[in-house]
Amino acid sequence: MRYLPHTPDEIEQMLAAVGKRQLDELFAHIPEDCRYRGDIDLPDQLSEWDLLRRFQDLGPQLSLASARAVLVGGGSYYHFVPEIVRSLAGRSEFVTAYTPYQPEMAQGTLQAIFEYQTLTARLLGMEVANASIYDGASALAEALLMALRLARKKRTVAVSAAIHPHYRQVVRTYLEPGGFRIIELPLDETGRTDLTSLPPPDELAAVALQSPNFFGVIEDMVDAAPTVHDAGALLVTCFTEPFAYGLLRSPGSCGADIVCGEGQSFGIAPSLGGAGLGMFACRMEHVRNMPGRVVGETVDLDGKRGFVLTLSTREQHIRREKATSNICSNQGLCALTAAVYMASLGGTGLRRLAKLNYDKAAYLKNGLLASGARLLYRGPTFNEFAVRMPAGFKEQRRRLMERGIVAGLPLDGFDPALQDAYLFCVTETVSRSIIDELCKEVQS
Amino acid sequence: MRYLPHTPDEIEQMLAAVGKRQLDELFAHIPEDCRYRGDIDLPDQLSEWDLLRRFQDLGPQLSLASARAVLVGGGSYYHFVPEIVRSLAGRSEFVTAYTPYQPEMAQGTLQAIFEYQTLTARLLGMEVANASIYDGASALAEALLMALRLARKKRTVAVSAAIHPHYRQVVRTYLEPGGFRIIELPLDETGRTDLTSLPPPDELAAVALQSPNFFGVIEDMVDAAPTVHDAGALLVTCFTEPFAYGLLRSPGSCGADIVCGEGQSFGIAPSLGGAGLGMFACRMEHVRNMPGRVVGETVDLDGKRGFVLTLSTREQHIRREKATSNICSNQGLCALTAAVYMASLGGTGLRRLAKLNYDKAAYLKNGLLASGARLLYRGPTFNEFAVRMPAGFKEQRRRLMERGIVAGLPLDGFDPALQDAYLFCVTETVSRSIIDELCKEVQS
Amino acid sequence: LEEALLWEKGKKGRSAFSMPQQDVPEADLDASLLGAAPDFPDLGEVDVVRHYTRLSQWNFGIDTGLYPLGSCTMKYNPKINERLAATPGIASAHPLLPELSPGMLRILFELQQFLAAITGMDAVSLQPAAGAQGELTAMLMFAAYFREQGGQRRRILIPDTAHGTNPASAALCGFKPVPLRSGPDGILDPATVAAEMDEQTAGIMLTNPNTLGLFEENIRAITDIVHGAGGLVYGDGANLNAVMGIVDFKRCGVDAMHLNLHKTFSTPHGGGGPGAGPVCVVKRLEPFLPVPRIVKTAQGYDLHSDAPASIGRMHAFFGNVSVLVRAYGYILSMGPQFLKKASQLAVLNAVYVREQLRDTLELAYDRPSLHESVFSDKRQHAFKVSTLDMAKRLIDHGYHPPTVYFPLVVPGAIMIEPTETECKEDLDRFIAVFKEIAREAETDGERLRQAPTRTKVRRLDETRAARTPCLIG
Amino acid sequence: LEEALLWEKGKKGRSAFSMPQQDVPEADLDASLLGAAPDFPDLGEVDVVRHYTRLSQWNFGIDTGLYPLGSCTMKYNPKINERLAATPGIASAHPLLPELSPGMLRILFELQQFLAAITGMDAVSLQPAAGAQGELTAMLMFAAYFREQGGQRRRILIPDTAHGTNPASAALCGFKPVPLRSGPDGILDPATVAAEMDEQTAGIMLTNPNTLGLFEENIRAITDIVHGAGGLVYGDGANLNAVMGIVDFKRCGVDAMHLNLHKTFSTPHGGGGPGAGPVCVVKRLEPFLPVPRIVKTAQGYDLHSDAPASIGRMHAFFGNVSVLVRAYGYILSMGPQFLKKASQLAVLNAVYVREQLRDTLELAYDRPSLHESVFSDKRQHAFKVSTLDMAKRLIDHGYHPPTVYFPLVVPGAIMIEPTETECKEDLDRFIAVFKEIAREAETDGERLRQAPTRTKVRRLDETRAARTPCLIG
Repeated sequence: MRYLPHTPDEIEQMLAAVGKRQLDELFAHIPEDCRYRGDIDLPDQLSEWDLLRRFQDLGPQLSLASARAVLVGGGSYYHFVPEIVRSLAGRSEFVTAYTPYQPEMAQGTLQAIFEYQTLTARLLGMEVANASIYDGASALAEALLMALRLARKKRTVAVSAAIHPHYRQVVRTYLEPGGFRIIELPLDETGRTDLTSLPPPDELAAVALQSPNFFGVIEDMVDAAPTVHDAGALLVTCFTEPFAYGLLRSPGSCGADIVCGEGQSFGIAPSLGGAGLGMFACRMEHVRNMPGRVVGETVDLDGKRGFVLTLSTREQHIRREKATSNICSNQGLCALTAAVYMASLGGTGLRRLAKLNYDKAAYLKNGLLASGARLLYRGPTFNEFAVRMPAGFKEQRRRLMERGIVAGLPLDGFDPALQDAYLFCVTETVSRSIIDELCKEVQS
Repeated sequence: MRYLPHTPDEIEQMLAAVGKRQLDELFAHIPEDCRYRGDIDLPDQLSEWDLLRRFQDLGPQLSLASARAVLVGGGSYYHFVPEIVRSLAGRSEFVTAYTPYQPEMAQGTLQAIFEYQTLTARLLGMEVANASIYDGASALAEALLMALRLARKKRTVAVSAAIHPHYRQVVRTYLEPGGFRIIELPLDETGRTDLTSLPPPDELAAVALQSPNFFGVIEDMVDAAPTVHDAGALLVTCFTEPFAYGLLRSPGSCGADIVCGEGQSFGIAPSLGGAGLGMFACRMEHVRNMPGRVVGETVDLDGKRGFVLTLSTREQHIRREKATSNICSNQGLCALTAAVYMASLGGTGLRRLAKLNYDKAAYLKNGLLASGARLLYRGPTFNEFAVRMPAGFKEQRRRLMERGIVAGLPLDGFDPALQDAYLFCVTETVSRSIIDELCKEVQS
Repeated sequence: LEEALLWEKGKKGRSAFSMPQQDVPEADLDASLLGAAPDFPDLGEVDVVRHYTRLSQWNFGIDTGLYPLGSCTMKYNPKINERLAATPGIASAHPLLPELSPGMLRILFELQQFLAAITGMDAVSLQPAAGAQGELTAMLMFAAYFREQGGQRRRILIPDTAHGTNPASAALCGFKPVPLRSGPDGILDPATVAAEMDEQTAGIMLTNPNTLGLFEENIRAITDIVHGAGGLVYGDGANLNAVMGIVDFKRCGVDAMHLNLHKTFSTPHGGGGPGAGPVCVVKRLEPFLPVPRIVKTAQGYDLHSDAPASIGRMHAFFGNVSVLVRAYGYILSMGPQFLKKASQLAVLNAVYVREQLRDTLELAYDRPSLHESVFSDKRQHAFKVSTLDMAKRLIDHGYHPPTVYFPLVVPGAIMIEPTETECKEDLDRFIAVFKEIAREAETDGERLRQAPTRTKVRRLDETRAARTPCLIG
Repeated sequence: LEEALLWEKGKKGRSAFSMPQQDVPEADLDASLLGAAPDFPDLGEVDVVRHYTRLSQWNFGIDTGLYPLGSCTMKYNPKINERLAATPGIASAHPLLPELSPGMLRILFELQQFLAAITGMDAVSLQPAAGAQGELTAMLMFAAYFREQGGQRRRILIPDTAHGTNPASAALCGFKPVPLRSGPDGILDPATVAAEMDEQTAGIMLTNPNTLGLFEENIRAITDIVHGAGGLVYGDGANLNAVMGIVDFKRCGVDAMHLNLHKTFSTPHGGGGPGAGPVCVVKRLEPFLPVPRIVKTAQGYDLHSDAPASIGRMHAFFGNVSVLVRAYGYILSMGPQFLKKASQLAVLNAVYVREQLRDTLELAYDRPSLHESVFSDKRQHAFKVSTLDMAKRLIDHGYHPPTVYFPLVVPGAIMIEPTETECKEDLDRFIAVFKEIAREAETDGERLRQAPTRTKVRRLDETRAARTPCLIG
């Protein structure tokens, strides 16, 4: 076996050196009634070539690879990824390193993550960002737990009904055993969250909004922040499409206290929704309550700049059950990938590409409205929007699918009331001709 | 343009620093009548994404990618390439380096090539190998030129008719302007070269054989060497399939003086026949007449082992027109790839894999003979052999092609007398079930 | 050589991105929504390539050399699995369109089966994105189980040899961790468990093999005690690499356990992640597993969310699928035979190193150990040389240091886990170097205290980093 | 850190290769044919990965930093082209089954057209595998042309500023090189050509821009002289990167020229190859181009070998196709506009460096230069510091040295070609470092003579390597 370097001779020599005759003897102290009986019930070993073939045989089933355009987002987005992102983030020194516990041997990872934190904070308009956590959903759950820690005795959080349904489910999973109360805030007719009836200030720890929200609508965070703060709560905002902040006001500049979300759009393949990237940022005053790893700048014995994991007093091996959270890793390689991607775009590039997403989505939205679709909500949107489609669209969608165009995500799976409603997403990967083809089909 | 880092401001600053106002002024001294008129007639710039799409659109035309098995060799072979070969040889420090003129900055390339030379010499049973030259064909031409240099006044070489026809063409191209005489040696009924009527010793500089030859037949080099030497000539042997020497006696051990051939089989993609790898080895006494680069071991100021390009007195920048050849590069990355591949196999692995090639080819050969095919030559073969196929095979081959099996190479394109003759190649990539399917079709 | 920070480079207007054509008209946006362009540096493609190429050169990975971090299982990460994960059909699968990627569900379903077979457990969820989230998932299931049983239990037992995240994970689910001392032989005494286990106690979190590399030989007695009091047993599977095909966790009495695919199943650590921490449970806990579950149907594979007892969703989608795919590839490459062999050789390597170093370093517990062994710096105290000094000196010799100062039960701990992918020569060289360092400690301690000297930076001031945090540039 | 040679590692019986199943019966082989198994070391996958990973770390590439090797055009190699060349349909194309890969012939045909458009020439062959083979191809065509003309010519003129391989390539075709001295201004005087050109002379081999980075401004007069005597003009296109879209070589009077795709068209140099050296010719030389030629037909693309005047075949198949594909991708990425821009900026960068260093180093020829400039160490002689010392000292600063001691017409030459892909900051830093080195030369020459000190090895004994060659281990 090519991964196991031991020759039979060597095994014998090593066994002799440790005073054993057989490999089994190494396990002699394991009680009989704990033992595995028989062989593991697994398929036989495959050669590298048979393994490749097995994946190729799955190929025909893996049809999205050959789609001409996928106009679906909903938390996982198709964006162009420059080849340099793949090749740089794939360098084996990055890929095969462990958590940088020995900083002298890991300045590459550490500087890259420090840069990731900085770019993330700048993007979100926040003072500090962590080294990333699992995904957008757990980031939101951790953000609310953090807000509850900061608010000490308050035990209620209010969560917009327009936050991605899966994220709300994860929040419920994380918060329920602690006995916290979760209130769901309804939407107004524009598709924005209605903040007119928040619970009383002595109960409410935080209000969570998503912008652009699940229906693509951009929340009015400038208005929301004072309302939430007046209600004695922290404003937690999340996102599934970080590209939006290439164009829109950053949550930080609107007054958000904690900002988190999913960073998959930044150079990471959808891969059925994982591995993703939980981006997480907050204000400096709250940094010691922030969950997750963080990298800081320091100096070495000669006064030379260097980077280390820091603020680990928050972490598990020191405070154990009093830790800010149980997270003791980050999505390191995904964070690095996002950093390379952000660096490749630059500020100018990100703005242009975000605007192009916006323009293309607007073009489709106009086209669909002209073809008989109706907006589900009339609030402003970025690169996603929800519409009720005319009768017959189901069949049209099937036909488009046959031509390699995946035309929107049906929303009735999320809410039976949303029959005929579809969530469309248009990124830079969708050309005008595809959009025209789609609209023409709808008009037919 | 992402490859051009200059901003308009910087261009202005730099122009100012060199006393110009516009880029055009940098070319003011170029005479008008040498100037390019108008814009270059090329397609407009493509974005990274359009470029990818253009290659994908070529995809449907590039059908070999999806073949189930290609039973064709003839100088370009399909072998399994471990993923580590791709990923290691693809490391950008290897890929983007220049010729190692500054050895202190290129010990990686230099050690790898030194190791390549060593493995090559060991494989071929020779005393010394160079750092590689263009391909198998030009390697043979250079080998014959080298033999002519060594033989001084002799001006004739004899070349087996069973050497790859393209190689013989390249030899002709290289030797003709020098006025050298090329004699073609016929084959006997076993498919081996007939050496019974060589030209007189005072004319003959070298005899060139290929083994296994173009028809797959293994030459009897043990017998050939004394015959050639008795004729006062050097024995030059070449190959298109280096795998053969994992199993067969090496040319060096049979008495060859110069050995060369194509190393594509060692981890290099066919890519329509290039880039390939001209492997080249000789006896130490002739090393100063050997063409091409060579890396040697030496020591640094502290006596530490290191590697440099050496014997450059043979090269062009010193001897100019008296150089051993005009070659001043090697197929560096291909040689490195081959070295990684050989290292991955090891001696034990190469032997086993070569044997498997042999066994599979024998299995097909037996199957075809049982199905009505007749051998073109009855000499022993390695992983290729030529047969005359029964009537109707043309149509059977078409049907197999539709099922993704490319069944042999028609030989009538090389020689109209070889109507109905096909050259089959079976490597480890062809499974028994494919061979059975092929034979069944032929029997049908 | 130095490399500036990203924003110390670049020039406004450069770009490393190939901007697609503006093939649609520009659309207006309400000015009140418009933000300033992000304050990112603009870099050319060459800038970006060189920046990260240089950064990578300051990193040490498995591909660079021996990385004997105890409890981290730094084994070789096969390159072929990187290629499999990049398969277009896998990389492009959309999580809300699984019907367009049925092959993906098949991979996940089969991987669940594989992990169940390897551990001996009955059912598996792949959602947890890391070991710590796997622990959390299991603890959430314990809480849900007792909720359903009608009697919420508040205490949970955690030995001092457990992994560091165990208490935090338990606390998140409302459990109060009750620390248990391991015995003088480094393993847990059933009597200690019996003394604390009661009807208010949810159960125990056991790392087995534990973080001393020792098998908890009394596990059957312990799990009987816990089960006898109506409790549940959680097994931290971080050290599974020692016992594949050797220990059956269900037979041991474990009710739920998490695995670290990035340890045992060789997916790369990526400088801190992404990992994957699937949870395996016995039948009676299956109803509590996260949703959606992947089920096999007559037509193929489907998602199933109708599970009223489920703790709910742990991940926005299906977990770190790109990691799961690599583990799937690894398991298929190894097959049952070589997985077991891997465990045997991992233990052989660890025991070999232990025996070769036992005269050099103080062995914390002198009894049969498995995949790792724990030493201390006790013998070096006389020379004012600490574990940290020896660790840093290893760096100068081109080795990544072992895990140090963990587990906490061993003062100045040095925890060495070579894994099975290291060959004897390399271990012998490492052992020789460690012996040399120990000699150096006696004769030239200052040299160790100044180490490392061959790295880009010398020892870094971690106190300063924590006292006056500078977290963004 | 050291890394042993391959055969100093490993252990018989290890393997890094996944051996396919023996699914057919073993076949006998005549014992007289059977050889011993090759004496290769047996290594595991980890061994191989670490070996080459470490080796790679001792290499400097374009991705590592500035590589201003004059006459080598070390520009950035776009990563996307690596991916294009690895496209399965391209990598798996079989050279004897082109009918199964018609897309490949289309790529090659279009690339020929692109190269013709860029140079202004009429027809192209892509077969030559390197620049030197391109030269050889052109010289073979010259020989064939004169053979057909009925009068073989034996002499060929080669200026001292030509590339080093020119004389060897000519000699291989039976031509006797006649060296021409360039004028005091670094370019060729038409009178020098007229004095040597006659009816026995096949023509001239001209590198333009020449190896001093100067445009041969008298080229029209020179080519007229050569053509007037019935000769042909060969242009070495190694320096095309300076003049794309600026110079039309056919208008200059060039009859045949080769290009270096690995220079101008940015395919990676791979530590010495593979490169590609296509040949472009004017109409009247087209019949002599190598076969097979790729032709466009009504149905698509086809191969054409029926060309009686052709010199024959230069390559077993179609040349270094995997390199050609990358160049094709590069040209399409750049388009006409940015190819020209690349030349303009390449010249701007070179001229900028020249002007900033003119007070530091002795400029060999003070006249308008293009993509590279040549200095000498004349001013440093006083301090016993040579070109080599300064070059080696640059290494300590993380730069690859320029080309040194070439061209031969300039003693102690230092030939700097930054290329267009370097940005101003990086050039400024390089300039500052070079100035510092020049100061150091005055005050601390020994430091330069000891350089480099930060590399894996110090200066190597090249004499010993050549005197007692050790070429295999």
